[in-house]
Amino acid sequence: MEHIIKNGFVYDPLNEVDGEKMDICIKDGKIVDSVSADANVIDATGKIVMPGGVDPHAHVAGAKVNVGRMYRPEDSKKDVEAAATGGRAGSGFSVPSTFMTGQRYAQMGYTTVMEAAMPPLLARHTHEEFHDTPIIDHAAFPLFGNNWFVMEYLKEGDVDGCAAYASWLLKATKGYTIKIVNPGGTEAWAWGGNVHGIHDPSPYFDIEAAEIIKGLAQVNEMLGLPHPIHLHCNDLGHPGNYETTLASFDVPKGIKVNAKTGSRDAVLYATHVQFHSYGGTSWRDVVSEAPTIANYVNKNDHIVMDIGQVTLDETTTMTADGPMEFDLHSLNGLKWANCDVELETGSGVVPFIYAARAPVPALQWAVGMELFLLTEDAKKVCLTTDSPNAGPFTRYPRVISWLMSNRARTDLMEGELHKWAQRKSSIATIDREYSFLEIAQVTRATPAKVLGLSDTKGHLGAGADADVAIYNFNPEIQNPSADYRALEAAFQHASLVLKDGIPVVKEGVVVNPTLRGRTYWVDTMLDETVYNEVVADVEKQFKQFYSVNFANYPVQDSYLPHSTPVKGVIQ
Amino acid sequence: MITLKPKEQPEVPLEVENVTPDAFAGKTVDEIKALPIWHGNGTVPLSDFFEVEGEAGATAAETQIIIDGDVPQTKRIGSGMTAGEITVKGNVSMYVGVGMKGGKITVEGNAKSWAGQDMSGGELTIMGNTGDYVGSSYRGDWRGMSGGLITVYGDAGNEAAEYMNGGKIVIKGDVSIMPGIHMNNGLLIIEGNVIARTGGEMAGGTIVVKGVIDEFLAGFKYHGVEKDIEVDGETIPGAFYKFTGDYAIKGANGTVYAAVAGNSHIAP
Amino acid sequence: MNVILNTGRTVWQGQAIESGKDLKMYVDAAAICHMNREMMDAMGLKEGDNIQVVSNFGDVVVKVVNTKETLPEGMIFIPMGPWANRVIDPDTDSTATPRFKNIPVEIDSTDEEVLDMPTLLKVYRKYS
Amino acid sequence: MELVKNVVCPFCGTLCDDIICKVENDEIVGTINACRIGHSKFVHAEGAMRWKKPQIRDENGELVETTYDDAIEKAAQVLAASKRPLMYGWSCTECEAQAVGVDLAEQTKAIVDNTASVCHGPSVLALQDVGYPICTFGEVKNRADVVVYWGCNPMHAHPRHLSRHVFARGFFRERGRSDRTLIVVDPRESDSSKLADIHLQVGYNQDYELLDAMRAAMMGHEILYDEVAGIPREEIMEAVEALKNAQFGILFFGMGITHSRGKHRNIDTAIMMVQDLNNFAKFTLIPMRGHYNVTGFNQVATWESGYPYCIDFATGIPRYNPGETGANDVLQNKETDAMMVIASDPGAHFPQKSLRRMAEIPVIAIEPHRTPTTELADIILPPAIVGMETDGTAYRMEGVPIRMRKVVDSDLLSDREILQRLLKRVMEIKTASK
Repeated sequence: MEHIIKNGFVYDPLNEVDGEKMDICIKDGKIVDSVSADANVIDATGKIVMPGGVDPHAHVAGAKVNVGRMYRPEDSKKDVEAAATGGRAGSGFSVPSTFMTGQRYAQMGYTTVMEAAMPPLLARHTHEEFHDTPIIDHAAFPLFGNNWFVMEYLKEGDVDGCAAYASWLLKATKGYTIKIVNPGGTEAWAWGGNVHGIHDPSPYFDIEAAEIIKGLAQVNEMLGLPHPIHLHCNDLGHPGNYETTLASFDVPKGIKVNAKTGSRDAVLYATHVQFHSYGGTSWRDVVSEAPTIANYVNKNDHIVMDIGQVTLDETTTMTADGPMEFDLHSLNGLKWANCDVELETGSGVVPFIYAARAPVPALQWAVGMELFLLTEDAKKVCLTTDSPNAGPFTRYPRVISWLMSNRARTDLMEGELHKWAQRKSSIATIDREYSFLEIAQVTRATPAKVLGLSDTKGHLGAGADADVAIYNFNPEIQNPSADYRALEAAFQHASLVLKDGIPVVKEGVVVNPTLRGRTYWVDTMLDETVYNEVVADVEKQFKQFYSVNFANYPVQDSYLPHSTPVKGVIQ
Repeated sequence: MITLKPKEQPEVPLEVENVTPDAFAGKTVDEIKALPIWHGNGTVPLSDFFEVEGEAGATAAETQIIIDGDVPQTKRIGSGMTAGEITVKGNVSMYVGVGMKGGKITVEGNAKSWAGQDMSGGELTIMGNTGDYVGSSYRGDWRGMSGGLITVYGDAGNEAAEYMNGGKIVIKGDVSIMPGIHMNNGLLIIEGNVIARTGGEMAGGTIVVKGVIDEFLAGFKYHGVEKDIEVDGETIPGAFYKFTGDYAIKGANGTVYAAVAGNSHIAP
Repeated sequence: MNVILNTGRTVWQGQAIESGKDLKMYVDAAAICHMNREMMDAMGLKEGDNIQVVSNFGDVVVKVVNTKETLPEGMIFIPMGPWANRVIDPDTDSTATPRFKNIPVEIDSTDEEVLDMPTLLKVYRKYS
Repeated sequence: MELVKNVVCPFCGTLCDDIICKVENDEIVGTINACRIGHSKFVHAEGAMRWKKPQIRDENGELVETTYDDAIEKAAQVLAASKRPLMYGWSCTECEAQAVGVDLAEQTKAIVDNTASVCHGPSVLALQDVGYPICTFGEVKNRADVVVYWGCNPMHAHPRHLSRHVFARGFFRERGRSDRTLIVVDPRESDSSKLADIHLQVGYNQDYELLDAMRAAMMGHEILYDEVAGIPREEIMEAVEALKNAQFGILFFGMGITHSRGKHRNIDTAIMMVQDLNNFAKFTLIPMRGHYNVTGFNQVATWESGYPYCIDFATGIPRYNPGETGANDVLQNKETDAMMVIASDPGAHFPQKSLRRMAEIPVIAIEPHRTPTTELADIILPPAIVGMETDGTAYRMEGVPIRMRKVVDSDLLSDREILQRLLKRVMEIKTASK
């Protein structure tokens, strides 16, 4: 099947296309240079054309996501949908059911989404949910930062062993990257504690966060993984944590990029940095340190970050940072779920109300905005809300409207937003507005590139997957700054979305809800001898300390009907 | 005034979110007859199960609805109504007055569970008995009834005023167990007896029990006898044991008054 | 005698349901009433005698066994199953879950037979 | 004889995955490691009646053997004609079949409910109100020094639970049992309480009262009465101290507390006690789920619809309210007019009032054996047994997903295949009638 998208304003940063009117040709699910005269013509006159959106960090599938759904019927009830034709019904505002998740991403023009935290023991659960999540391509990030094997190998300085273990675990869980959450802290939480800063050793294992981060960053490059280590720093959400954040950023600096796929420049991906950019010593004297963080990012090229922008909604927080969620529960008194996962990780879930009228959420909103607007190069920034932590992904269009419209921000600040936003941050003094090219950069190009997927994702050059989003907004006639509500509406419900060349959304309505996306995972092997030794050791430990048999642990291939292995180093 | 005369009622229940003054206001009788209601998993026009007569007002406030008979299989009467009046001359099923914001509902018979769930204003009066969860919150929500008045002349089941956040509930008969469970604010007056767990896990608000409490919780503190207590701007005559709690909950600040008469066994 | 009926799993009942609910094994494991020795003595019952259990919700005949898991005074225990469920309180208290435990019942010795599973189910009169 | 290893036991929520099946001539003739109950399921007993062909009742109430096509056609007609179908059970089958089931329920605008509504449904209601701090089994084995079983009798209901997680040696508990304090709360002197260091013999129906007193005491308040739930104040204080002094505590709880007076509120206050204990100790909990995949249904239904059980698709949008939309609610209130039962036995485990309604309406049973439910069924569709004759996913009681293994072959369709065919046929009927 051939398509030609004609006359749209194309924004494709990876190919340096900035709003030019040009045709996009599609054949057999791929972007091509030209098509025959028989191609189906899609008229995009007066509309914006972008590659399909890429979300590098969201919580959309797996154990804790489902706890978020299960234990919040009151959240499910307030946002419900009947089935699209041929599709399925669903519910959930902050944590939508799987069908709704895939459909709503597609409606916004997103075609690739990463599940940011997968407990290895529960990996099968994540893949089962992917199976029921329509349209979007996806991958999951297994958690490494509090894993007993990782801590033991790194404590002993056995980076090769750790690398072999990592390559086994990525295969066993069908995972995509090395995810690190509050390194050492979640293990401490298994005894009810936490660690603070990067030099506070974890109990028993006696290893510092800095050692874990550094060791895993080395492992990551030894294995030639497509994505750098994906780091959720220690001390999330604590006033004064920006120092820990900066110290963490410095740890992998100097390690050389060795990606076997894609073309990333970073050795560190820092996630939801908004939650890690606070000064002060308590919630009374807290201030934004976003300018300091942005300044660091401006000056260093080994790092790419996503923001975790607060959207000022009632939402559901969920993270593998177990101790942080207990702190949050102690703070707001709302229902607390937790799951400690043997030898590996933990998690917590707590509802949170980011009320615009309340001081702290207002400041958090401002911190996120400062990070977006003070980081000079959009190539270092990804747009996220750490969905659903700082707000549900369905608010991305609103975040886009805040980025493109100083007016939108001012209207909010002069309206109901608590004055802490202005008093404790510099946001009111910033008048930068993102261009459409920069929006395409932070929602497409940067995430695709840093994920190592930019061969086929995040751009509209020949060879890319034909994932295309067309929006009803005419940059020649309409001004996004002045008309920010129309902008938000346009990005909420795309005019047309193609996934692998197949129309999945037309005028905001999902038309192909049974389509299923690829599951990316990393298949890598460094040294077979070391690998076999390590696996034998792991099997021995399993018998004694795990509660499932070694043979029943790895995720079977049948869980990935659209399995897409990304090969790393194979020897 | 609009009169809905029940025709033969089905076994599989009806759901009538449309039977409110808000939905009827400004409509002709024919338009009201055609309003869709749920019968099981399909919709039918209201007139399939009700004879419709009379005239609706121009606004909700000017609209009065009379359901002239028993509708024990009809759910969600008066759902979310903001003004006007509904009178039911018989029994109703679940969720009468759910999410009610204003106006008045009177049920002359009994009402099943979840009467007045999530109510924020208006008046709901049940002349007979009601089931469980009168004036409660929806599953999982820690924010329940926030305003308005519910009066039950008969008995109520379990969990009256569950997660109540404001407003007032008066139950003139007996209740089963756990009245005021997780209550945060508001006033619950029980004129009859309670079996057990009055105010379990209450963090705030006030419960007054004029009858006998069979068993009381050990997580409360006893403060002696108070006479002619004043709650919510009104004085309730008589002598009451005063308890505060439930101290199972951190920072709890709830009050339970239990009539001295008949309750000496729960005073330590 | 007025007593409190408790119900629940036993390993024998579990074994029987997985072996086959049409087997005598099931009757032996679930159509029985566990009692403390004192209660049996007070009622003049010996192991293997039949008793009728009557509640506000139904009645059933089960066989007496002397329990190895001592019950609180005034309590009897019938393993979960269609016999116990003849007499438990069906009220869900608007929570979806019936009251399976702690039901006030009256028990008496009886000459009536314990019904096997298919015969017991015939009382619902779907098929005679 | 062949030995098949690493088999997962399809009986209880402990989901032991270390079973070895002895197979001869494509038949399981013995097991190693399985408990008495699991063993019974694997090997079948002599004389147990298994449906080998679909059955339909004739006008005399006699079962007549028929084909899958015929039985599925009749079942599809019943479901398509119903104004409020109920699809109940789901807990003894795999997640992939459950997923087809939720789809079928949605397409037929049915109510779909699983056996949680007669076991740990109250725990679900409680966790929805106050939260759910849990851990996986390995955490218990490796770390727990205080283990509480409240209202459950694992020696009978989950026979290998204690040996696998409490008596076993763990990383930080090298001596196993002797490194742990075992507390059992039960009105009976159960076979589990006999193993305990502390047995709190709570008065029946008084769990909430005891927990309320324990929580207040934990917060530093005086307990109002000298004795609560039959237990003296001093004994309660001792128990509270034992909990507060744990390094890693775990509360397992079962039907003794979900089925007694107050139901979900007993769990609610127990959960909050565990949460508050985390201000003193590390403390978590795990519900003692019964059927091997009761948890799986709650997971599948939640990710597909947003709700774990008691889901009402009547209006085309998922709605949820146990107490209104539970199987026993809609049977007893005579709301449902047709019922499909799968992977469970309500005939054995529902109260008589619910069974009386089942006797009034058409009942379809997808069930391998002769059971009380099939006695009440009009159409019987026999499936292959998951975990023995077909594979699929199941979730352990604390949410760990495990792949059930196929050990031997069967000529019968799997639950998944039966449901897929039913779904296809129902959709054809619905489309034709539009």
